[in-house]
Amino acid sequence: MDIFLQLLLSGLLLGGVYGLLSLGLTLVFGVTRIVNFAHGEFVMLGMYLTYFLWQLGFDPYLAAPVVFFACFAVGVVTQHLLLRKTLTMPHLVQVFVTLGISVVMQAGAQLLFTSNFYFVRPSYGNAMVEIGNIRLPLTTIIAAVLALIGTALVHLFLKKTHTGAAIRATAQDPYAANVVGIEIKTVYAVTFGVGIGCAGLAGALLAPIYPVYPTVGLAYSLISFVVVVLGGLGSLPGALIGGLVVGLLETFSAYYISPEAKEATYFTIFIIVLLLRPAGLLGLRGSETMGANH
Amino acid sequence: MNTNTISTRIQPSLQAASLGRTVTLWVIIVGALYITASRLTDEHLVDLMFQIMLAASLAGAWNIVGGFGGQIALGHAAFFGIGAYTSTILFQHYHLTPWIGMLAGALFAALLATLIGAVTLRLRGPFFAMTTVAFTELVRIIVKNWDSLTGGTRGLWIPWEPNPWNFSFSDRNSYLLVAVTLAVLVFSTTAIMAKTKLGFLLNALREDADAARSVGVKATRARLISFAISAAFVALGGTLYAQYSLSIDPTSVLSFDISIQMALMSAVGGLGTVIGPALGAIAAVTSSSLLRGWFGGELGALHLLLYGVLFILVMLYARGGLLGMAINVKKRLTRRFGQGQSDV
Amino acid sequence: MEIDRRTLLQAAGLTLGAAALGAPALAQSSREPLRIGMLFPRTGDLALLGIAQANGALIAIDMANDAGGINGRKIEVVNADAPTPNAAVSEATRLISSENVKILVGSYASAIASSVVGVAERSDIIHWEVGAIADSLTQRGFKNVFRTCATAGQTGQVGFDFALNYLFPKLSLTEKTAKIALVHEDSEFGSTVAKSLTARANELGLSFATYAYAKDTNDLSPVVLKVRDAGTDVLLSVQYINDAVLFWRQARQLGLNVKAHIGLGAGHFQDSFPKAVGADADGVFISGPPLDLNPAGLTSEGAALAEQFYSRYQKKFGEKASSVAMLGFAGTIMLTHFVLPNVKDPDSSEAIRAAALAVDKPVGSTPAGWGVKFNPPGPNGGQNERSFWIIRQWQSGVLQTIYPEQLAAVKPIMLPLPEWANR
Amino acid sequence: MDQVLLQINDLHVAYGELRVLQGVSLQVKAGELVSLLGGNGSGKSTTQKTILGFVRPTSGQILFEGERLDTLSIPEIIRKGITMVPEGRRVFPFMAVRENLLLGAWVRRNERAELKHDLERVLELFPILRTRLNQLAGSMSGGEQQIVAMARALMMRPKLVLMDEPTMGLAPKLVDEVLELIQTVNRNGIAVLLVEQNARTALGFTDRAYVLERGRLVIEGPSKDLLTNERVRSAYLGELSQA
Repeated sequence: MDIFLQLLLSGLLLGGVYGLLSLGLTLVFGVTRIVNFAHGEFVMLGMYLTYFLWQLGFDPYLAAPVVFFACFAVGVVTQHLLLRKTLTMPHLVQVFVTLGISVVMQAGAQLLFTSNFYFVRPSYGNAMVEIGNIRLPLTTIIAAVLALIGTALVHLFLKKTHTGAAIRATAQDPYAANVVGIEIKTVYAVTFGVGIGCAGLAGALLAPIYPVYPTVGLAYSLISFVVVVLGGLGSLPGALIGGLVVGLLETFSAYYISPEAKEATYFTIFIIVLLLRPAGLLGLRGSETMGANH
Repeated sequence: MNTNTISTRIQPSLQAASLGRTVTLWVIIVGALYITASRLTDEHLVDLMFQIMLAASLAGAWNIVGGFGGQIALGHAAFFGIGAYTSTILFQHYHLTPWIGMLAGALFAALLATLIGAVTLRLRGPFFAMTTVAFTELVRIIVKNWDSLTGGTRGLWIPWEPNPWNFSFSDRNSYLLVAVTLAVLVFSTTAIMAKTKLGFLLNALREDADAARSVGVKATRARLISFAISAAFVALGGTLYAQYSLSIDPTSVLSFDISIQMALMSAVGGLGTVIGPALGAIAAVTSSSLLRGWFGGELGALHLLLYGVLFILVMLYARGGLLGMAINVKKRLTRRFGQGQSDV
Repeated sequence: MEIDRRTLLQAAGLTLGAAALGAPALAQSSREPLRIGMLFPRTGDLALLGIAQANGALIAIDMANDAGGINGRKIEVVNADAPTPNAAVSEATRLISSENVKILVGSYASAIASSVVGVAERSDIIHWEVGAIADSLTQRGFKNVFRTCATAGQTGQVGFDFALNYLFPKLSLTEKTAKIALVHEDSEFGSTVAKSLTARANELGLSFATYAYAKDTNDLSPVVLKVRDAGTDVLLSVQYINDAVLFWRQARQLGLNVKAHIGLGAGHFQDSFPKAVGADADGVFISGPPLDLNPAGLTSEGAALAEQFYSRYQKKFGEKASSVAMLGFAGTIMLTHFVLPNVKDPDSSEAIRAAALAVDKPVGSTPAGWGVKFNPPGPNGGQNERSFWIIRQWQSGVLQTIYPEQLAAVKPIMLPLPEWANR
Repeated sequence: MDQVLLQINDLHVAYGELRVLQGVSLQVKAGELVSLLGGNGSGKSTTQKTILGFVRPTSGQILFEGERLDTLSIPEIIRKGITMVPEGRRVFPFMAVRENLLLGAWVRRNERAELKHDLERVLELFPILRTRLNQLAGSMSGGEQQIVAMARALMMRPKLVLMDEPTMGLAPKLVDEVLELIQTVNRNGIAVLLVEQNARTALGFTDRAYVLERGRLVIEGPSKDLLTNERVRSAYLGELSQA
């Protein structure tokens, strides 16, 4: 029973981390329809920033808001310089431009920081929360909890602010948004900024848990794609649910089937879910043929 | 849809003349390729040309689904790997010549593609892309774990015992000739496809999915057929790669990167055009080879950085890829030339 | 000392030879540098260690050139980047046909090496492998492949020998009662080592539990829990950096207490390990490439080379040489120091092959503690049969050599490993 | 009522090399109901999009109450008093009706008290929406969505509403309802520039009409005159199925 609970909680925490990783990706897609293949690289950027801030004496969790705003700025600039032009181009072009960005960021990271592994090790890095025989690492708990809070905040931002309303309107119908006077170029830039900010934030929260190195992004991109498509591309709660599903699948299949089987398990489940519910678990039906909505 | 109707309207009048010219041009290019392939002596150049031909075949094959069909398939590495593994396994276990193994691999890939195509028919854009990625991951995981058949992560080696019957040559030029043949096959198929109903249906599917859906069964069939053809060609390339490199393992023939490369080259060259992917392959292979050669890895990732930047620039500023750029330049030149004439 | 004498002899031999064979032809070729291709992954995932290994190899070349070159011919290095197997094939071909190199030195990673050897074999060029450890590399019957370092399979051997002969007595364990667990990532490297361990265990009549996983995983708690709940005494692990760090952290978090932990993979023997887990690294044994050996266990020639290597590396790259760099150096010095000086015509692969097969140096002749004796063509042809892995232990953030005992510099600490609660 | 609201002079618009509008001049007076007719690709929608600022003219002038519009951004133009009911209704499907309406006044989003008042006014005009304020717009029927789209356009208290094919795709019974609503809007003193393919419908209830052919104005005049015009009869009324 202890083992089961331990696995359950570990899985939920891992799922929370995955949800956090995927938040920015799903937001950017939901609004701009851009599948950001450089998502993992922006997470990497967040991790590097956190590392260097930590080197300067910042606690990683104090660094996190700084990283969020720095990445927000990077996102806005990237959108303005590169992606704005692609809005009128075929969808494929956008995919490819983000792929190009990921190549450039990986290579740039390697030139600037070498291929060394960097580790952020705060004093509480090994702190545990113990409930009976169940032990959970503090850093992962914080990441998972902040994933929840982050999702809720982004959700509130979208629901309760004027900018949020503009973002949702643009996501649902960019032409109509334009007709009512919403500057959709600004909306895209802000959305991309928030999405990249979330990616950077995820990086900051992951930095005390995982090492950072130039190619760390690919794994994060792949996992967030699985999570996001599973949960429903473009749906914020979907990213969280998708993350939890993948996290639980991972820990349980690793323990009860075989550690080697976990990728096979979640890719199989992934395909099955997509076949039965093509829009993902929380995606709106039919959205797989056009993208998704909130 | 508009452009389609225009082009189909224009075609009949031009068809006879342009068809003749196209065929002549094609014969000349193919002839030149074969002569170069058999005469080239510099091994590095032979290798470079081989890489280009293989890359062009793969990009051209991907283009059938990704360019003409407009479906972002990011799992073609699966077919590449299936081709490489099928022929190699058949050779090692049953001593079946890779020439036949190659066809078996292509058939296997085509069948699987039809199956995947059938179940993912409803999916579009990122959903389709992710399903193909997941499918490739599954293939990779199966290959990795089926040790007795596939050699697991260690992979399989192909002994180098030159014997043309066993698809093993003492000189590189022979491999190159096979690669040229594959490329000719791929691009002839795409050229023919572009002129036929299949190409038209795919185009329609890409341009206006809803309208094409009303075409119904035919559209579905067109998509499945194109997916199968594309997969089969990529599988042929897989066997060729295996025979040339003499060793295959899950990382070298089943990685995500391979799927991406096919798509990137196709996009750089010009999506949905016949010769675009070939241009993309030439540009990608030579530039990465040159950049790597110039910097020799001494500046770490600089060549990757430049490659990435160049790629983004082409995507952003050359509409329709390199081919589109070339056509634009030609148009501008002829216009200027034409104006000059009228002035004089 | 040895070196000076050798160089003198070589110089003398060269003059005599030139006089005997007719000066013009030889003089011309001796002015031309000897081109060696250095093919390592310098970008991508493998870059970190690939570059370190290339740097080690470069020191060997520097030493040869500073001593006047090979029989009067300077060595010219042509660098190439081989981040992936596909790129490796292209780059190897380019080095051979465009850059005209006669020998390829490489390539750190087995995946890279296994595609390069095909090219080398076809072009009849020597491939001198200094770092890739996949056993298969020398099992394909290629006549042009030489490998200086030990193989993945040997890791298992030394791991078990160390556990049985050295650890068990000290931990009061017996073959019957000891609970051993093997945790490994499932790429080629991990699975090969795991296979060799299983084979060795069968020979010894031992049984143990095996847990495999994919190396880019984000969570190893299920594995840690299984190992923990099995009551494991001795843990053998084959891991890369990422998963090694993750595993050991989660071992602390979930209270996995073992009496000894031997890391058999790349993950444990690099500085990143103590950097990531801090003092928790202390007490962990690693099996891997040799470094910082007790000079008493080396021949005088080996000790002199070792000293030169460490000081030159420190000077040139501003950091202490790592064991991966040592692999690069030890392998390349075999080529430049023991093989090439005896080759009349370094442009002929046949001549290099013959000279390489003729070398017979006892254990301890190289800075890595290894000897040099390549297997003749046939099964495992071209493999240096006198190379081996050694066991070291993290002590206060530094790796110290423990085993084999004649090369040991210090005594082991923390036997058995204290429980996490007491650390 | 005779005051000129919108004056377009010699408007040229091109998409790249494709010339869409070639010298269009028209005017809409305050409170007038004007229709803009023409076949597919004749430039009707482009004219509307140019007025709202989506498309920049290559030459020509657009004046609204005597001020130049053609250099302003869309929000600025909306602020001047022009809004649009786009083709295909284009409501925000996953938002409630209330939110759809409020977004209609996006440009004045910070004037909270005013917005409440405007919402009330619009609901008086379209009472059917009052009970459905919390319904998702995407779940409504085509006719209802058309009403939402019109209501949304009125939230800015516009002087001129551009309507792009409001009856397209609606059942004949609904078409009449929608036309009635347009007249209701118009009776409130709001000028309407209506783009229609169905010439008979449009001419039947507008004051004046313009006919575009391949980017040029070919006929203009009071609607009832056009109904009897030979050219209009043969080209637009005789063969209604032509599209």
